[in-house]
Amino acid sequence: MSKIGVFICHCGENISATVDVVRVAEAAGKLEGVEFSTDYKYMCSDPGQTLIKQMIKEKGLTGVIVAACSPRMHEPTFRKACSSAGLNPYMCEMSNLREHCSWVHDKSEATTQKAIDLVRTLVGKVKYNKPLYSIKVPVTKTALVIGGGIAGIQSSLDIANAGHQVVLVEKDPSIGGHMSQLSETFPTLDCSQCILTPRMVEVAQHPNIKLLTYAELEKLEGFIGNFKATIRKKAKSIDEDLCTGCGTCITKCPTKKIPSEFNTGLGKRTAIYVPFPQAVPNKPVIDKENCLYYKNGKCKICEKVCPTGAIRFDQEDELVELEVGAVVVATGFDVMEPSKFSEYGYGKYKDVITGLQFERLASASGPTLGEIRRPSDGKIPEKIVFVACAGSRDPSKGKPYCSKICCMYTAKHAMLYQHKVHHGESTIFYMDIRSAGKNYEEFVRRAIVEDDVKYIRGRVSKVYEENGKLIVKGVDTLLNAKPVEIQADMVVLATAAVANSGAEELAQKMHISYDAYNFFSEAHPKLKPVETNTAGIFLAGACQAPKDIPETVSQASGAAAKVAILFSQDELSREPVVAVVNRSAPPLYSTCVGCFMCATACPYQAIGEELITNRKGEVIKRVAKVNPGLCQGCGTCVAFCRSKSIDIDGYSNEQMYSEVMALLND
Amino acid sequence: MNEFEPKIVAFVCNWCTYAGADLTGTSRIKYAQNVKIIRFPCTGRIDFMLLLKSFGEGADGIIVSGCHPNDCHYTSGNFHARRRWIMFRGLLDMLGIDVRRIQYSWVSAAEGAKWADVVNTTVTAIRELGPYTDYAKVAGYLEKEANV
Amino acid sequence: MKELIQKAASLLETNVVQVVIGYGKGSADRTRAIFSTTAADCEQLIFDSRCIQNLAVYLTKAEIKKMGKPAIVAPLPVLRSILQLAAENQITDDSLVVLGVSPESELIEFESLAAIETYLATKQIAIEEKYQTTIKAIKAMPVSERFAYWVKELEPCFKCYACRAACPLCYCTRCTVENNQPQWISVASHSLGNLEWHIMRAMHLAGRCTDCEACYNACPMGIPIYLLTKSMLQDVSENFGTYGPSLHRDNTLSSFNPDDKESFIR
Amino acid sequence: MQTENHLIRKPSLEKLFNYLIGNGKTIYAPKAKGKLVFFDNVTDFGEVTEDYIVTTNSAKSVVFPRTEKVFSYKKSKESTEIIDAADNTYPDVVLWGSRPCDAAAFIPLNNTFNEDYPDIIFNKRSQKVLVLSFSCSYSDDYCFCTSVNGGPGNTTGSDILFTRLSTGDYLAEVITEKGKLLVTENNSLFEPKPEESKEQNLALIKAYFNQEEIQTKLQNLFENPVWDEKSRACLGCGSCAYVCPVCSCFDIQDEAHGHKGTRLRCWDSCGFGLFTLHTSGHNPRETQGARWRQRILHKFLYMPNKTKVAGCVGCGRCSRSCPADINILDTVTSL
Amino acid sequence: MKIGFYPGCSLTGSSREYNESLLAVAKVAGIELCEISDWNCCGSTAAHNLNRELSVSLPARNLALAELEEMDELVVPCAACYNRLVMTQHELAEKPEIKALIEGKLKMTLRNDIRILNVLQFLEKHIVPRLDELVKSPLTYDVACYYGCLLVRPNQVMKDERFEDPMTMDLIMQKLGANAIDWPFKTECCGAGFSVSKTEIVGELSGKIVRSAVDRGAKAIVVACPMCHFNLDMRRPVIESYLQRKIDIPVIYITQAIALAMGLSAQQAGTQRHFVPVNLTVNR
Repeated sequence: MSKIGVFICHCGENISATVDVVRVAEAAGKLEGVEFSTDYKYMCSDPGQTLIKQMIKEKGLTGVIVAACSPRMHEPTFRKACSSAGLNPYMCEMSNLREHCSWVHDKSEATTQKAIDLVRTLVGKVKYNKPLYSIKVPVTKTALVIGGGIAGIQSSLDIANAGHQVVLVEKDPSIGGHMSQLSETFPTLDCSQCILTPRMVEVAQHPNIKLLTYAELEKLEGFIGNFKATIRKKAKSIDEDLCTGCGTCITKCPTKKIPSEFNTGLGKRTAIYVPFPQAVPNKPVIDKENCLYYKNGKCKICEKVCPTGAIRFDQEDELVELEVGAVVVATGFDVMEPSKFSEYGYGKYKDVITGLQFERLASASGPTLGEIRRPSDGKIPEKIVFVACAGSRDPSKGKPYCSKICCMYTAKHAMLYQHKVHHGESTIFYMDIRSAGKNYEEFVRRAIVEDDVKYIRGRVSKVYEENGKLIVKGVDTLLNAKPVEIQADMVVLATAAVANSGAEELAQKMHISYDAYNFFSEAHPKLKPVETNTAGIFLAGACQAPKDIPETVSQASGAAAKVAILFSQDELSREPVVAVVNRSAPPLYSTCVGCFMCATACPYQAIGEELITNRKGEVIKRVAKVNPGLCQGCGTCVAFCRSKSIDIDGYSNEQMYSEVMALLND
Repeated sequence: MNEFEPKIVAFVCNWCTYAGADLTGTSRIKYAQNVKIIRFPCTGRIDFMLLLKSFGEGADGIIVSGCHPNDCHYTSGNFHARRRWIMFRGLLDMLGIDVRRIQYSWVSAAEGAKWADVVNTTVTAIRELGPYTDYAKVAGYLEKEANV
Repeated sequence: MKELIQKAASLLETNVVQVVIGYGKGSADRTRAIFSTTAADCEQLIFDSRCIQNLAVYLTKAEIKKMGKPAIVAPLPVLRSILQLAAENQITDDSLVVLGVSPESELIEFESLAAIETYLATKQIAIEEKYQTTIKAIKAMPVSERFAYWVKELEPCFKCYACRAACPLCYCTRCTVENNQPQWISVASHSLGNLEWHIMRAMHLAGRCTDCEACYNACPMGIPIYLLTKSMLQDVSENFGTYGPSLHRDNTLSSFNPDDKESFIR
Repeated sequence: MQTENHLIRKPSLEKLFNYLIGNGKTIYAPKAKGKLVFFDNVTDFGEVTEDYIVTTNSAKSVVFPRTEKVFSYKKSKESTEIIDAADNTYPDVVLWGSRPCDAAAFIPLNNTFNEDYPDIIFNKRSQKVLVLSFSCSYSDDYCFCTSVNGGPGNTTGSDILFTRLSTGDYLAEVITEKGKLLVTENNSLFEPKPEESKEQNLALIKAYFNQEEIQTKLQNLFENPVWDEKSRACLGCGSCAYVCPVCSCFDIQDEAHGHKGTRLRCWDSCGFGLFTLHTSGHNPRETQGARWRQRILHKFLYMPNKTKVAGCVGCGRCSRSCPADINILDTVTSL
Repeated sequence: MKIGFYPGCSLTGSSREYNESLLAVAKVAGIELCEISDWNCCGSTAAHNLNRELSVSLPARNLALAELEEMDELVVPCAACYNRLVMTQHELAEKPEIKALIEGKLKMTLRNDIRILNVLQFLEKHIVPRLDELVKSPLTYDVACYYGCLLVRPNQVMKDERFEDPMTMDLIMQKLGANAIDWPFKTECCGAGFSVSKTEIVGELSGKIVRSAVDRGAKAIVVACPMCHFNLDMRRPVIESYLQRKIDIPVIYITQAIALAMGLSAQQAGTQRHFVPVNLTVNR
């Protein structure tokens, strides 16, 4: 017979303001199997937890129900409290009186009655709870870091410096990411590449880091501590061991007019190429789509000129399987393709460019070697208009969210321009200036006051060309809201930061969740900002939401710390919520009849077979068997099993059945 | 006479809809009290027999809700569930068990408002359909069939 | 017929199999399952239109399995059941010899289970029009009336479980209905217990049933339970396309297609 | 009491039926559904069929329903309240159109339910049942009542036995006081006994064996290959037991709904594999052969040993209903 | 399928040529447009600023009439009428309480499922797919397609991806053989709201539109709204006085352009009714 203790929390007034907690406690006390019930102001507080522990000991409770907030919030707290009082933690459950009752209903009899119903329902379940013991699984102390931008670089270095192995996977031929494309960084205006490239080199040389560039995640299976990742190493058509990175092949390649991705199309590259001079690794790859040999079977000049004979035209993609214990996702972001805003003329007028393109124009390593020259004719623009929020904060055509970095980089762009073209004029159309951050507001002020950047509060409606000038039509909402027209030589759109185009697919491969904009979702917006809902997978950088560099680096180090914590243990305790095939029920030691449809239904290949033998060693039965290490506890097999031979601990047939019964019978 | 208050059981998955309903709470969006949630790890875990039992024990309506396709925490539990419900619904329909009384939905952890809407529209719909007397009569065999 | 008897006898004589499951003469004008263990026994084998019992049910019975490797006389419905049993890991190529009987009562020998699948590919399960009409008519009833119809149809059921016993695919050693922790389905044969039992039975056959009608033939009370499985069979083909037992296709309910279509989930 | 014989004309039968209905009786009578005939609750004489050898289901459910409420309960933390079902609300039942074998089955059934202690519910129901049987003019290959001390015109267990005469009218043998009361209440419908003899209007049913001989034989047949052989095709369902007019095994089930619930007794069958399964996993009747043996021994050895009356009335229902064509007569005669 | 037709006041008055050319094009294509009998004012301009209930009731009655006549689609050539009808349909669908109120007032019920098409949608659906066979004498000059404000707004209802820079007319004109120039004034305001009260504003706003079209080499401006046409064509003197220059670029309806391309006469296309003479033989 159960002796359940029911503890009703007021949650300050969060629950007690709409639910008559005293009556709920009274009603709970009358339920069969309930030994003790009470209400208390804050169950999660120290005295609240002490009360539970005390009652477990005093009343000999066999189960505990805390009716308070969502179990997603405090279930671990109360289970731990029970455990410390000697009660198996899985005998403790939480009834969600706050999120599912008091916060969604007004104060009324029906609300209190619902609270009583919810508690009774859970009493029905807890009667059938049984002690469970966490499952120990070994930890593979290698981390997989996906994405070699600043986030991935920082995470990799931190994990590697903690003494653990790292495999860093980057889809492009070089690590570096967006940060390597930037000219200077706000608010210090220090050169982006100057601070980044040493880190890139460190990655390449670190004994604990294995770098796989031009590679992508193909598949991720397994679970925390025991993932199996399959990486597709795209064919580089180069034998990396032989290649010395001398660059002869690049010089001789006849296909020279491919728009350079690194230079956002403002520069050109060859078919065999390194994306930029400081690339890591500094060894070329052949772009098969543009290579003459791959296109029409003739050329092979690079092969002829290569002094080490490193060209491999027959190289194929290679799939590498890795055992890893944790994954850091640092796949970064993309800028919105502004062609959706045809009224801004992007794509139509060469001199309408994105902010990222401007970075390349301003960069010393860029196509203009750092001189601001407009793409159409190479002239130095006398007047530039910057359009902030091009796609951000725009629910009708773009993204409803704020991209967070544009205010700052636009100020930086204008400032860089003013520094380089002293007689130039720069105008910024903006909605609000968001410069929250250390030294950020001062930076913007400097742009306005010292560099004479003109800020116009208003949006741009149209950009069009007339007589060789770009006419920017907009409105100045501060000056009696008059339409303004500015004749500019170049327009820079601060396009929204968006999730990568493959983000959704990648999330599905890893079974992590993502938001409406395809940014990956953190496990908790405040308290678990680097974790995902899948244990062992962490987030770093702008793949989670738009971020600037300092924030990205902090999160990357945070993710690395999480990995290091995970790797500090040899074994992990896993929630024992796993499926089990019965092995005692008659007839013949299990009711399983071995149809193995559970195995086809299992998303984790966690179901194998077991041969039951008699004393003579003869096989008398072939039944399903769940591997508790692989099972993730979804319970699909349980609902599928016709003979009810599989059950799942924590959500067993008896528990769920009893919950339904208790809910509907008062 | 008191207005009919439908009894509605919601079978929801832990990762999406339960979390979505938590968000409804944190967003303080109001909905009707008639729906009570039972938490499952995944829609794949929800046994059709539990739905049947609910009607047998006097439920007037049922909500079954989980992660959107492709968003399942366990990758495919909801796909299995969807097939199961397609078949189950067809069978119930054949048997004259009122399929309008079971509302299936996908509510993600981010769709707090949708959860409130699902609850409210279901409560309204069931209120319009009235108490499930057809099933209750069958379930109340003891009064009727004592002399088989 | 002679061919079948000879083949069966030779299989026993050469000890390829130890028992031949076939049809023999039964009470009055009925036929019944007979289990021949000697060549002489095989003389009693018959096959005609009265042989409607689905013999595949015996392939999973412990008492029959003990007799050794079987050969089984298999007209179309039995062949389908055999294939489904194979798909469910209950039998393998080595575990039996199939003596197929064509609709023209001719012996067909099968090299393997795969050969049965090839043969059956040309003999798709089709719901007869009269049943389609009945199902349509039932579905056209107002929902309350339809429910009342079924409650009345199922009322005579006294839960002898002959439907389950006669079904080759109900080979569980402990049925859900015999599980009392929890008691999923009332043991009692009152309206609710009957309804729940038949819903569960139909659901457990969803995507598996091969439409042999053994359940209906076995029912002493003559309840048209096949209408449920036939209706579900239609649902399977309408919703998921291909239907019928197969060795290489996963079972309907233990598999899925991310693009499965439905109209009722919001 | 001394049997009284009367003549009742065909149209008067309907009047008698309507009289019973008019007096609030619940009538169970043979009713056709498709090709099958069932005992069912009938309120209109037109629904009653005469075209049957025996019905598919037996008549035992009038005293031993397939689901019987024993009591219901309500409990709280402090107390449990039992509401006993064995009250006097059982209906006055008239079993109309039972065959002599059906009526005879009430004797062994009664023996079982009163063997060691009287079953209140069974007895209360029995007291309220009036059995109006009709003799058999036809039989089929499955009938063998004459082998088990019965016959097509046997009066055992009936209150009145009607035998159809060549004229289409009926001989009414009034066997019990209950029957006599009905005749008294409907005096006008009953005429003096007819000339025509009963026997010439009865079906001829061959006696295949002698029940007492079988009883003796079975004492030494516990270990015998015949059980496995004859039950090989058995599918392990319960249809034989459920259509049997004598089988009386039941299972006690509690149906709980929160703090309320009902205790039911439900039919069970020795044919089910799990019937004798122990919690330990051991099953004393492991095989279908052992189950079939139990069924035969129980009916033809254990019951007559204990109560002098066999557990089989030779109606042949089990054989007719068996989906695998296991024939009880076939087994018994092969011993 | 029955295609209904709601002309509205403009098409029976100031822009008869729009009406004529549309019907002529439909006739060539073998499409019957059934005018709603007893249609009433759409309530444009005045009603929705003054009386909300009236502004919904007026179009709702027209929709109800169309439903009574069992029309599946309803073609509304005037952009202002179209806007009112579509907005009403949207409002009725979103707000059941308003629908109930209006139904009560009108003593009519509404299924509210009729598909309302503006001229561009009508052309795209019924004419464009068949242009290849219907175009007999392709147009060979440069044109500027002017959309104005109402055809693409409000975006929440219209759901056009490119409401700031629409392309529908441009694509149709290209199919007719003409070259639709790239110009920035497609959706600029023509000043219709002040067409009567403050014509000098029309002079400035429409002037800039016309000037841009001419300066970019267009030989005609193509429109699909009677108000646009009214301002660009009839208000040409005011425009010219604002621009201080004589401008003779004609303004034609898209339906007229199609009619001409189909080989219909200027008479049939109604181009003789314009204030600015239409003389479109000049090649590019």
